[in-house]
Amino acid sequence: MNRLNIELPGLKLKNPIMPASGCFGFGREYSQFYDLSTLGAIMIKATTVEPRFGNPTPRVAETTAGMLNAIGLQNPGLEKVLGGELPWLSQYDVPIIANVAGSLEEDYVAVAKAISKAPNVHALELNISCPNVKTGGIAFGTIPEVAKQLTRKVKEASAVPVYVKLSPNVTNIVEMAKAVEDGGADGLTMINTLVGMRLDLKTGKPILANRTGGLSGPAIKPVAIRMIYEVSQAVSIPIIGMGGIESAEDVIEFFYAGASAVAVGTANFVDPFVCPSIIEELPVLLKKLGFEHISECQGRSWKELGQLAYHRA
Amino acid sequence: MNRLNIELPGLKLKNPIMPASGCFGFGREYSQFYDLSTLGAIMIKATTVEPRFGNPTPRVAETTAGMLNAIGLQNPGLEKVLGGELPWLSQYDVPIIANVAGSLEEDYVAVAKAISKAPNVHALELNISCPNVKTGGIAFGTIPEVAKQLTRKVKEASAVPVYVKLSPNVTNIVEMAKAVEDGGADGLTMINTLVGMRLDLKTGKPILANRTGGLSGPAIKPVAIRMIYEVSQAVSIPIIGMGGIESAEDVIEFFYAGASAVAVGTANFVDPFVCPSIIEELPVLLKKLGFEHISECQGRSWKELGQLAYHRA
Amino acid sequence: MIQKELCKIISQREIAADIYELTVKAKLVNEITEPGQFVHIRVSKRDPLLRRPISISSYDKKSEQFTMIYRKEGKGTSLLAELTEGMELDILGPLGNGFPVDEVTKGETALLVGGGIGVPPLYELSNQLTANGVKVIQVLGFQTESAVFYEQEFLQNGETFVATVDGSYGSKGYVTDVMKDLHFDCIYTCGPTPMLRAIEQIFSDKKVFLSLEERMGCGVGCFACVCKSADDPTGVSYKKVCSDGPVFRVGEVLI
Amino acid sequence: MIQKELCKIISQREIAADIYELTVKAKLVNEITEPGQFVHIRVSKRDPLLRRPISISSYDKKSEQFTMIYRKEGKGTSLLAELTEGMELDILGPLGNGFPVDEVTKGETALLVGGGIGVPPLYELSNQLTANGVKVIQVLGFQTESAVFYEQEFLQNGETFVATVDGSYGSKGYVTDVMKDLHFDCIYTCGPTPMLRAIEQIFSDKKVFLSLEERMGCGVGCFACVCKSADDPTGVSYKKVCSDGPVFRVGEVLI
Ligand SMILES: Cc1cc2nc3c(=O)[nH]c(=O)nc-3n(C[C@H](O)[C@H](O)[C@H](O)COP(=O)(O)OP(=O)(O)OC[C@H]3O[C@@H](n4cnc5c(N)ncnc54)[C@H](O)[C@@H]3O)c2cc1C
Ligand SMILES: Cc1cc2nc3c(=O)[nH]c(=O)nc-3n(C[C@H](O)[C@H](O)[C@H](O)COP(=O)(O)OP(=O)(O)OC[C@H]3O[C@@H](n4cnc5c(N)ncnc54)[C@H](O)[C@@H]3O)c2cc1C
Ligand SMILES: Cc1cc2nc3c(=O)[nH]c(=O)nc-3n(C[C@H](O)[C@H](O)[C@H](O)COP(=O)(O)O)c2cc1C
Ligand SMILES: Cc1cc2nc3c(=O)[nH]c(=O)nc-3n(C[C@H](O)[C@H](O)[C@H](O)COP(=O)(O)O)c2cc1C
Ligand code: FES
Ligand code: FES
Repeated sequence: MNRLNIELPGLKLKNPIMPASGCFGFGREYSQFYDLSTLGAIMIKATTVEPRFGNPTPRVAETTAGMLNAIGLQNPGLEKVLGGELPWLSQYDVPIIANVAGSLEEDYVAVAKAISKAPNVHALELNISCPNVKTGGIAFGTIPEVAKQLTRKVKEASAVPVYVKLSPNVTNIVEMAKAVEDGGADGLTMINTLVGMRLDLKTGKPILANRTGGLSGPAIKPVAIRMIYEVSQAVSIPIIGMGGIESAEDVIEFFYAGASAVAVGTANFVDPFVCPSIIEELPVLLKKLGFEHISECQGRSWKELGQLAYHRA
Repeated sequence: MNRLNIELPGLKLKNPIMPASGCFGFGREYSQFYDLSTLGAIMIKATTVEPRFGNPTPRVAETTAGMLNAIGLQNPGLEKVLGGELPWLSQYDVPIIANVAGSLEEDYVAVAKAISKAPNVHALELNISCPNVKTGGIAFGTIPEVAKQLTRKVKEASAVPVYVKLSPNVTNIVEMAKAVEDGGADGLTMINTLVGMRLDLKTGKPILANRTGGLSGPAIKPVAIRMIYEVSQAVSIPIIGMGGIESAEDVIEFFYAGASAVAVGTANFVDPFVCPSIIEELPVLLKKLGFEHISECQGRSWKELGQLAYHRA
Repeated sequence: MIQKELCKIISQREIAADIYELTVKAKLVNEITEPGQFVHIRVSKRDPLLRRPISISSYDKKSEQFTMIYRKEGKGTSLLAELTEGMELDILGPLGNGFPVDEVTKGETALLVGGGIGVPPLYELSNQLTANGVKVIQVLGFQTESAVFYEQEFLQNGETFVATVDGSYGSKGYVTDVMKDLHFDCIYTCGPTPMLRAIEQIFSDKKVFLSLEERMGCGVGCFACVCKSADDPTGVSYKKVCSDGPVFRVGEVLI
Repeated sequence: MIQKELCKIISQREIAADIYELTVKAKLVNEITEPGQFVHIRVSKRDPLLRRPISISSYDKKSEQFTMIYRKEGKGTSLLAELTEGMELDILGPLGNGFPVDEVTKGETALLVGGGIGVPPLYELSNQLTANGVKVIQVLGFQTESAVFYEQEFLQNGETFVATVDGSYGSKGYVTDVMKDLHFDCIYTCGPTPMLRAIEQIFSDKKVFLSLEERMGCGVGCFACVCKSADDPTGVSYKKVCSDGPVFRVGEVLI
């Protein structure tokens, strides 16, 4: 019995588990560990029109049950991603979700237009929420009207469905979600990192050269769950959930909250085998909990019995 | 040598360590463990005009390196606090910071007016950031103009300096801080809890009866540090910092970020002796780091050498 | 006075499926006033963050030792189960009130009703009542045979009925099924809330003391564990399970 | 191939003040290709969250063991220091490249320069060069006498100079003070960045291999640990310390 297959706009997934953008590069490193075709999908590192070096180092700092990063969207640029990374990935039977970033609307549009035509790119993830770049990002991710406008433009340019990645650093996440849904988003991915900082006990200065960074890992899971719970009730497009997922139990919790698939970020750094491990454990856990299929978990935290795909006795 | 004494508007503190509001009741329980006069100050549980029962239970849920609470401002009401709790506390040589809450502007004003006249109340903490009450709170804590207006009204009513407690659940914390500074706040306290949620693996439902709750503990420390770092550079009133403090090292990090005193919340639940322990360890750590006085740490993360109270060689 | 103490583990053993009996050396036993009080245990430096409430199942002031019985359940109790003799444990306690032993006197009969991990705190109570010359009858409910523990220990103090939900041991069904036919002057009970509610309903005319469970924060005063006073169901009166309880007289609080 | 393996601890001992030598049994030694590679250690289930990079200081494929030497520093290494023989450790490795042993040949002289916890990876290098018939001269810098370790071990392979910053042992000062008077064909060095920078400046005309440190995330590909290619200082070319390094030829990257 396949308890894990899921269909989402543009995506036919063997299972709903994928590495989160920026936590898996373009897959090459992790292909040393296991067959990438095991994965539901791969969210590749953000791509911008031009190559970017990103921020100075140190770029990571550990915090309690989490980590801060300020990579700054380092990537080889659109041309190399199209010419090198995506063709390399096409040897695997796994849909790619391409994370699209930029500073100006036209950058986003240019990347979206080109990258969405790559044969193995089945969807875009519009990154309007990177906390580590000084220009562009912030307004796109925090002002509903601006986010909506950008979504519309990218949607027009894209040959595949567009998922918009929401920032948790906002007063009203529901408002942002509705705005991008209005803008034509086919789905949402959430959450990106919370802005945080750590200071060095000896020098008093920030550990990250960029000073602030994005907080990820188990520490932020309760915030992610809350936001997905709120947003999934307010929109009618699916959500790919992320933020601190480490285990099959966590995956179920995200589905209960309202996610229809999930991505695993920081946990890859701790255990490079975390994604295949979860994919293996999930059916066992589902069975133990009495579910025939993972979709039965979706939205269980707020759905009335009648709305549920399946009722347990 | 006293390395810890600090003066803030309305407050002459033996040391800058105080229990955070809601994590220490009105001090009675903790007086079983140690002499409350050891503390720099006490931030008492939120007081409202009328007694409140608060939310249904369960009201707490644990998360990785943190906890969610949805107490819902349970308190015996202004009359009992004035007649019972504050007089009881007056046996201790410790200034009280009274946390003031409400649903309407006039509630806040009424509590502020009355409670600020109690002889041992040396300052107010205006709670515009409780995530666990459905009415009032939210707008006061997230719309700058509304927060400013409320601050002004409370400031007019209060016989002692007013510190405003900021919510981290906003897009732009600096804007909120500046607004309440404009409104006449004498200081800021930050951060209150992040809104979060946890779901039960078996039922799929939220563990908290209130569904969402406020996330506190070590998990949120990087967010607190970042916000204090940003706000302390933008305002000229002092900040009492909080969010995940457990140790003397954490206290120094908050001072580096820009805090001028700190409060300890969740850590009291883990170790009821945490405040006196920190007070004991802090001078030793300061000496080890080469500081004569804790004030020398303040703002070190962003101050130029010339701005620092003290330069190390 | 509540103490925070690093207590040395004297012994730990599994006495039924996932049920552990843990004995520690602790000066804080000298502060215990009644059977049914509990302690708050820090099982880890950081993960899990919060302490875990566990009842004192028996204690001995002479040897300064006390025993707890717990079910390995989630993260905290699983870590606890890994500890072995000689290790140290950070314990806060004793907390709360306990069962009022003086409510039954010599010659009277007390009915002690425990469900699952509600059974442990009744053991010290049973010992003390017996020592006071009170006749004890004990009804212990478990899920299934493998979960049954301490039957022999209770039997030494008096008649003991065991019920299992699946009927694999003792009588099949709930403790309330067994209780109906018994005669007694007072009930002391601890167990899952549905069981307590059933007992409250059926025996509301009797003298009943219930020990409650609620999710806790601090164990002393954070308002996490409150319940409503029964005489003010829509009002603001409350009791804290951790310090006013965990034991309440029937009708004192809403459960 | 990089392996993730639960490795049994063979021995752990403190060999200088806060300096520990840890030997584990690990199949992954069979994947080691050069001295100077490192491993990524998970010291705890949850706190700290991230792995810790530690160099392989020596290994033996026959017995499938390797040794690490580390300084007890912060949270991670403090937890590591608590482990004892027989316990298991989650290790990812071998990671990165190592020192190119073939860059000096029989009869030539290699200068190995280590600072503090930069000393360990040089030990296996010293052994392998010596086995190849290369003459090794070794300069080891430490803060103070109590921090000195492995002097005897290095002495067995060749001339060894020790310098301490406070002059409490060996010559007073920095390794660069000692290096000036020596003759050699190639430098291999590992230590604090200021030391590496000084060596790079003074010996820019020589063949020099530097082993760098950078804060790491994954240890394979998250872009946490990059440095700029020296030939493109304002551009986007980069090297990853974890996989392209940690060893670089002088002038290859900006340090
Ligand atoms: C006054 C009191 C006395 C108790 N005495 C005993 C005893 O003698 N033996 C025993 O086995 N159990 C007892 N319990 C229940 C015990 O506290 C929980 O089983 C335990 O906390 C579960 O922790 P965990 O980490 O294994 O589970 P998790 O599910 O991982 O715990 C997560 C969180 O929920 C809380 N929690 C989970 N279950 C309960 C519960 N039933 N009541 C209160 N909080 C809970 C935990 O404390 C923790 O904060 C008692 C509870 C209370 C309130
Ligand atoms: C390739 C490589 C090889 C190394 N080999 C050794 C060795 O053989 N022996 C040894 O003692 N040390 C070595 N180090 C340094 C060692 O990794 C750090 O001392 C250790 O991570 C400190 O962890 P902590 O938890 O004790 O300190 P904390 O300060 O608590 O660590 C906090 C965080 O900072 C990181 N960090 C702290 N110091 C360093 C550092 N110097 N370099 C990189 N990250 C750091 C930690 O990994 C962690 O993420 C090596 C570092 C690298 C990059
Ligand atoms: C090192 C690192 C790099 C990241 N880079 C990106 C990125 O390029 N684009 C993006 O949309 N999100 C990026 N993220 C955010 C993650 O995709 C994810 O949203 C976040 O880390 C929360 O998930 P986690 O807690 O499982 O890590 C990055 C996260 C980390 C830790
Ligand atoms: C159980 C609990 C109750 C709280 N009640 C209040 C309150 O009444 N008023 C208030 O301003 N903050 C309240 N807070 C927030 C704390 O004062 C503090 O801002 C927050 O917990 C972050 O600090 P910490 O991580 O050290 O706990 C409460 C926090 C907790 C955990
Ligand atoms: S647990 Fe905090 S008041 Fe009872
Ligand atoms: S540590 Fe992640 S790329 Fe090097």
